Amino acid sequence: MPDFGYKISKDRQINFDENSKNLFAEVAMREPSVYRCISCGTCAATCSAAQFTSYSLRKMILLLKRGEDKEVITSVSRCMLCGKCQLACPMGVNTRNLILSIQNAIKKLSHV
Amino acid sequence: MSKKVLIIGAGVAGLEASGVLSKLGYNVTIVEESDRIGGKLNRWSHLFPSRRPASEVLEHLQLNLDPNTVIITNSKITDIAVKDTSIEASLNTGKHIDADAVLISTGFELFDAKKKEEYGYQIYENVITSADLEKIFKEGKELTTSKGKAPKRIGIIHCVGSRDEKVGNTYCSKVCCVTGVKQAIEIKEHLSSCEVFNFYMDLRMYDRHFEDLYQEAQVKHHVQFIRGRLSEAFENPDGTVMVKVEDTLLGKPMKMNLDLVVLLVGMTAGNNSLFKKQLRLETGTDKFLVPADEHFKSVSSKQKGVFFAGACTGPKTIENTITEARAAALEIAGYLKN
Amino acid sequence: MFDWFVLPFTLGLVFLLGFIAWKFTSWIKSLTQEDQEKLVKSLATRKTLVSIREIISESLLHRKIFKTNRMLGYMHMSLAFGWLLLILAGNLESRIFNHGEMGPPYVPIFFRFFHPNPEIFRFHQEFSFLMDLLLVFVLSGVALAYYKRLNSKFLGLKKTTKHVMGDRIALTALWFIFPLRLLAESFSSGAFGGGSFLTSTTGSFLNSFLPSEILYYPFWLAYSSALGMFFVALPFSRYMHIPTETLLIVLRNAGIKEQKSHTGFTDVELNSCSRCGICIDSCQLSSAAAINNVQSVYQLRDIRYNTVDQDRSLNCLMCGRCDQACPVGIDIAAIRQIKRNELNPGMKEEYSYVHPAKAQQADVVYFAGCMSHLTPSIKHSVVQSFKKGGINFWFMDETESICCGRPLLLAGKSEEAKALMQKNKTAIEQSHAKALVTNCPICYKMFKNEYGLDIPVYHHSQYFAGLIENNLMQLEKQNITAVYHDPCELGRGSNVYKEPRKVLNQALTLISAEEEGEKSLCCGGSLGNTTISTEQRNKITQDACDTLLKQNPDVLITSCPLCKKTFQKVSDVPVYDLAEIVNGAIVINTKNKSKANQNSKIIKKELLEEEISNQTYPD
Amino acid sequence: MLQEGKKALWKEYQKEIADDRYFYVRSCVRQNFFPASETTFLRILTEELGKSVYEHPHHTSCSGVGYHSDVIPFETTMTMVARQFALMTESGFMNFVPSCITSFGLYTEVLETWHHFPEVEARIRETLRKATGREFEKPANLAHASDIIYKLRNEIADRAKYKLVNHNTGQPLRGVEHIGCHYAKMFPHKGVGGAEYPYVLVGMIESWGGEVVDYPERRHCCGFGFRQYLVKANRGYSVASSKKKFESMAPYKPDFILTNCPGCPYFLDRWQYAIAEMEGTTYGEDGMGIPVLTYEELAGLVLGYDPWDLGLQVHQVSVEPLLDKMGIPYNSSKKYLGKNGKFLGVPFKPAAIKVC
Repeated sequence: MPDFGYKISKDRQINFDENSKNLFAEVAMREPSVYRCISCGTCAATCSAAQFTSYSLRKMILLLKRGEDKEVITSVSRCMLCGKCQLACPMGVNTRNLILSIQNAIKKLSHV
Repeated sequence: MSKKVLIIGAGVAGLEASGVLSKLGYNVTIVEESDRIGGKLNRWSHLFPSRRPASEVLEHLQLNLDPNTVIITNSKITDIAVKDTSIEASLNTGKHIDADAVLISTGFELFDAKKKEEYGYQIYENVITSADLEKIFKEGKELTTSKGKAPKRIGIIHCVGSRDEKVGNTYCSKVCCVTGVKQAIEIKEHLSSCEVFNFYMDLRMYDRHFEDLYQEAQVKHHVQFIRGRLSEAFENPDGTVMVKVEDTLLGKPMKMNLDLVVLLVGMTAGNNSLFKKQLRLETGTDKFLVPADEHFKSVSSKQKGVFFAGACTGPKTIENTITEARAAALEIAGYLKN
Repeated sequence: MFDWFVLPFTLGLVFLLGFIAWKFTSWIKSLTQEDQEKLVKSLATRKTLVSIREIISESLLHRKIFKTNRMLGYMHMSLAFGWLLLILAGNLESRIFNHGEMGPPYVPIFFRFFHPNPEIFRFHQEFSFLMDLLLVFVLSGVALAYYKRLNSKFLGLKKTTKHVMGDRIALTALWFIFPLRLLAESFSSGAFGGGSFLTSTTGSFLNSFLPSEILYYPFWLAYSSALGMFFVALPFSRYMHIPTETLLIVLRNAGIKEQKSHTGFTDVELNSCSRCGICIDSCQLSSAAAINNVQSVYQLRDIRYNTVDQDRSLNCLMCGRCDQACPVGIDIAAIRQIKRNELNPGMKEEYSYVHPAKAQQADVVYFAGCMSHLTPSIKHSVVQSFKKGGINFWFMDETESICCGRPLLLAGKSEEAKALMQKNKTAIEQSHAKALVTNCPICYKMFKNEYGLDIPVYHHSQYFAGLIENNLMQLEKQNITAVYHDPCELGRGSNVYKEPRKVLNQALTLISAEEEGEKSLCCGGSLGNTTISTEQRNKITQDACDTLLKQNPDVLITSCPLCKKTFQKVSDVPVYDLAEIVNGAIVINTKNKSKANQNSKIIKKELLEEEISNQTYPD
Repeated sequence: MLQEGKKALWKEYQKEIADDRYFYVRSCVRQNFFPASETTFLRILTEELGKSVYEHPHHTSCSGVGYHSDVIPFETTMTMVARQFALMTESGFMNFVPSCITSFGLYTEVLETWHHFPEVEARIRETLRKATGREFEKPANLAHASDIIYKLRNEIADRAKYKLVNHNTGQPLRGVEHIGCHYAKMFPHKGVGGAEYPYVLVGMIESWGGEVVDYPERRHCCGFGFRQYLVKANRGYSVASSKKKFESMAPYKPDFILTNCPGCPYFLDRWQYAIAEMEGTTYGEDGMGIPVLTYEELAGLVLGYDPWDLGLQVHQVSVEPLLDKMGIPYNSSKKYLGKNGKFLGVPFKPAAIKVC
């Protein structure tokens, strides 16, 4: 291949139809309170891990809903399970079990 | 002899004000452009947030009408003038009406979704408006794609014709958000396996029970809310519609195919040119009529003897319209007593 | 002396004894090396006597169950102790009859079959009377057991345990054993005479309309079969607790405890559970949130039969109330924790982004913990109190909060917790502090038990109590009544009950709550439970709060940020942390008298009039 | 697709297009990219249809490329544009016809600016007068060269030797169109059919017997955007844009891509080679590409001009399969002969994409 000096840029677009939503379905079955999330971001704002990394539970929930699993898998392991998000969440999302459910669902669907 | 009030428009505001004015002892004449009373209420199936049948509200409004009320349908005001203490109006039928006060309750027009060309209304087979959807529900028809199949995925597009400089409407139409949530639930109740997506910019669940409805949509019906305004829609050769939005909460562009697209059309002002010209009433940049004072004379115009009620002065819910109609009736009564 | 009908009993007994021997051996074999040595060392010492005493008082007399409910205690005692006495007396009778010869084991059991009317030996009447009396004793227990099935509340149990198949078989057999013995002995008496007030009377009565000569044999056979069936089913049923509990007592008295993973001791504990169901009633998930299938009895049963459900393991507040209530004294929390560790999904955690806090040299390290950052008035009060007390401290997690690791541990992620612990430990050691103080019981338990720090770890209540005791801090008593809520992790979890009360008694008037100390309720906010829904949590909180506020105190006080935040949701009276009370009531700082005096007067006045809203730390 | 609705919309976007006496201004780059396209435009208009077209020798770049790359200020650009208008006025023409889409967009933008801000126009007139001594009239009609071919499409159809029909099967050929962004996206009413459903190229294909496939990414940029390709590091983005379009159109198996902009056909043509080299993907039949044509080239083919006179040999993607379908004869041995009959040499044959 000739050296063009550049590569085809990767498409950032979420291809909703092609993305599988199985992981989200598995997670939602384990922790239905995920449906209550209104993406307010309180969880990420109080999160200790989010002080140091791009970790955001709000974002993870959305990524799961869109089937962008890869980002979730790399990010979910940063949680310290401390539970601040659970105290802060205004909608009563059971956040700690949600995170454990994501981990368990990932394991079950052997994404790891 | 009791005094006469002319009401222009037999929608929710006109009918409610008429009922109250009759009770207060005034002679009421209502002029209505279309062939029936009730206005847009005739087009809705169920009302948010309680999901009460629209027909029930209309029935209630009709029951409150005084039998002596004169209702002139299929007629348009062609000329109107304030003469000292009276108002004279002529109709396109050649009829003349004298009154001591006039209530403008002409309501609103639905935004013409064709103006939002990139959404393909009346070009793409599977793009309909929220009003079309109401019609389907009202007539009890089955919700299908253009090919007669049950849609598997429906997108509801918020803010069509609202908050959009490109179509000349920069204001919020207030009622579409909750309508979108209500219709999403109704769709899910008809077609439980259908995925429903609401594409919104902001969810303005400002009134009582609206937030409950939104939570019900999410928790009970698993309706998905995607924050991002539809930028472009394309029709695939199989008739499905590919939509492109940015998922603004993820900061990523996204595309998906929808079997059916519902455009939540907003409210636009009716044609107020006659009132502007002959009654010298003002309209705002949003083209809705401007009351004499936003706080204390919200149902009065700057013109003596001319009053407002309902969506002619801006987008309103039916509840607010009814409250305003009653306020206007009392304001008129106060005016006519002096 | 032999008859074919004794076979079911004899074979069952042989099977049972063999099974127990095999099980006990294998459990002891799978103890850790260290524990095995402990066991050997403890044999034939004073500990053995302690064990024997305990076996008598618990396994036979069921002292603890008696304490819970007399009827229930009597039922257990009559069955266990009565049966033993029956066996002992039967043996004695048989031995005397046979002039000291014991004979095969079935002989004393079926003595009345072989010798329905043994008038030939001394004391036969006394023995007949004694045996009948003991049978009445046992039968009264059986009758209570029947009734318990119909109406468990009568025996003080709100909920009764659901059974597995082994249980049903064994239970059915057990229910039939003594009535069948009664009938068999009565028919024998009816046919051949003999017996005492019970069997003789019943025998004559039955004989009046039934052919005793024909019926006595089938009933002896049935009696033997019921016994045999019970013995065979026992190892697979909850009745395995009868032999296992004795082993448990011996092991426990040898100083053996649960480890971080499953050992032979765990098996002994699992098999010692009689599934009495007392833990169900102590569980707030059951009493307040109507969750009735996750309690410890079910968790232990699931582990024993290897049918563990992940959600069930995680659906527990880890409050320790059931540990406290368990009459067998099983270390339930530890067993649950072992199971959680096993269920850990095992995703590799990524904590490289976490860096140890930059250590500052100080006498005391103060660690507020994650939850305190959501209840800033607590950390503010601790900081202010320290300042007023002239304490040289370093606020370790003032800006960057790194979790102590306990929530991870509770979720079964012990390895992951270690990664975080190491980072905190490094910072603590670098500060060269002489003590660590935290206001969070969750962190406290973690630092104290898991970190292995060289310096003492104090909960702030302990630290303040120490300051007061040493006259380094003085509080002024205010005209307020308060109820103190013992946080689970501090009370049952760390056995700290006195110090908070000592401190609070200086500052206000404590009134006692309905459930306090070891019996204290969980606030419902527990990090130990991950699966419970918010609504269910709220029910527990509401229920606990209602109980605490029954005496209408002015304020509710706790010493855990999580409890405070949880109770605040529902409480009608203000909820304070102990630190807030201390900060508001400090009168004299012996090192810095005049300044502190001025401060305290202002603070104490304002304490109840307004919530402490200042969330920053003015120097 | 509801054709009625589309037609109703097209009706709202009709523009006036002059029918004769055109002042034609060339594109900076087209003569290099597609060397015969502009010549063919002149040939069709003058030889075939007898129109009067004038080209001024002093015409320069409109400076749109500099304007859109942020290197030339708008004031300067407007003065440059004013000078082109002055050349037109001096030549006695009123109908301004740029060949380049960016020029067309720019002229439109300048005229609109002057329409709304007459003081700007006055200032530019003054600047131009001071700098060059020239005066100008604004064009009576501004139309892109593709508008002219669109207007004359039926006359071309009347003279057509070949149709956009597969001569073996009789089935219409399937074309996809790509409109240059600057044609109507900025000023929808200045483009035939508007911005969302432009009709200018669709009209040509339909008139000449073909069928248009509306593919999902029709509106997406080809990737030529000045900021994208001028900086080498950004070209990955440029090629990604083209790729998005190819992937969207390929399932509909188009016989050709029709364009009306200098950059679009260039990138859509050349990137097919680059993508094949980088990822091994080709989008046409049998490992070939999808032929890309300018509207002049397509008109020339329909009118029966020799493919090599239309400059089709300099395309990266071979056009022979399309010629075969249309039944147009061609002499392969003459493919690489210059206008003067001299052999130009055979270009390097890539391995990743099949060429004839």
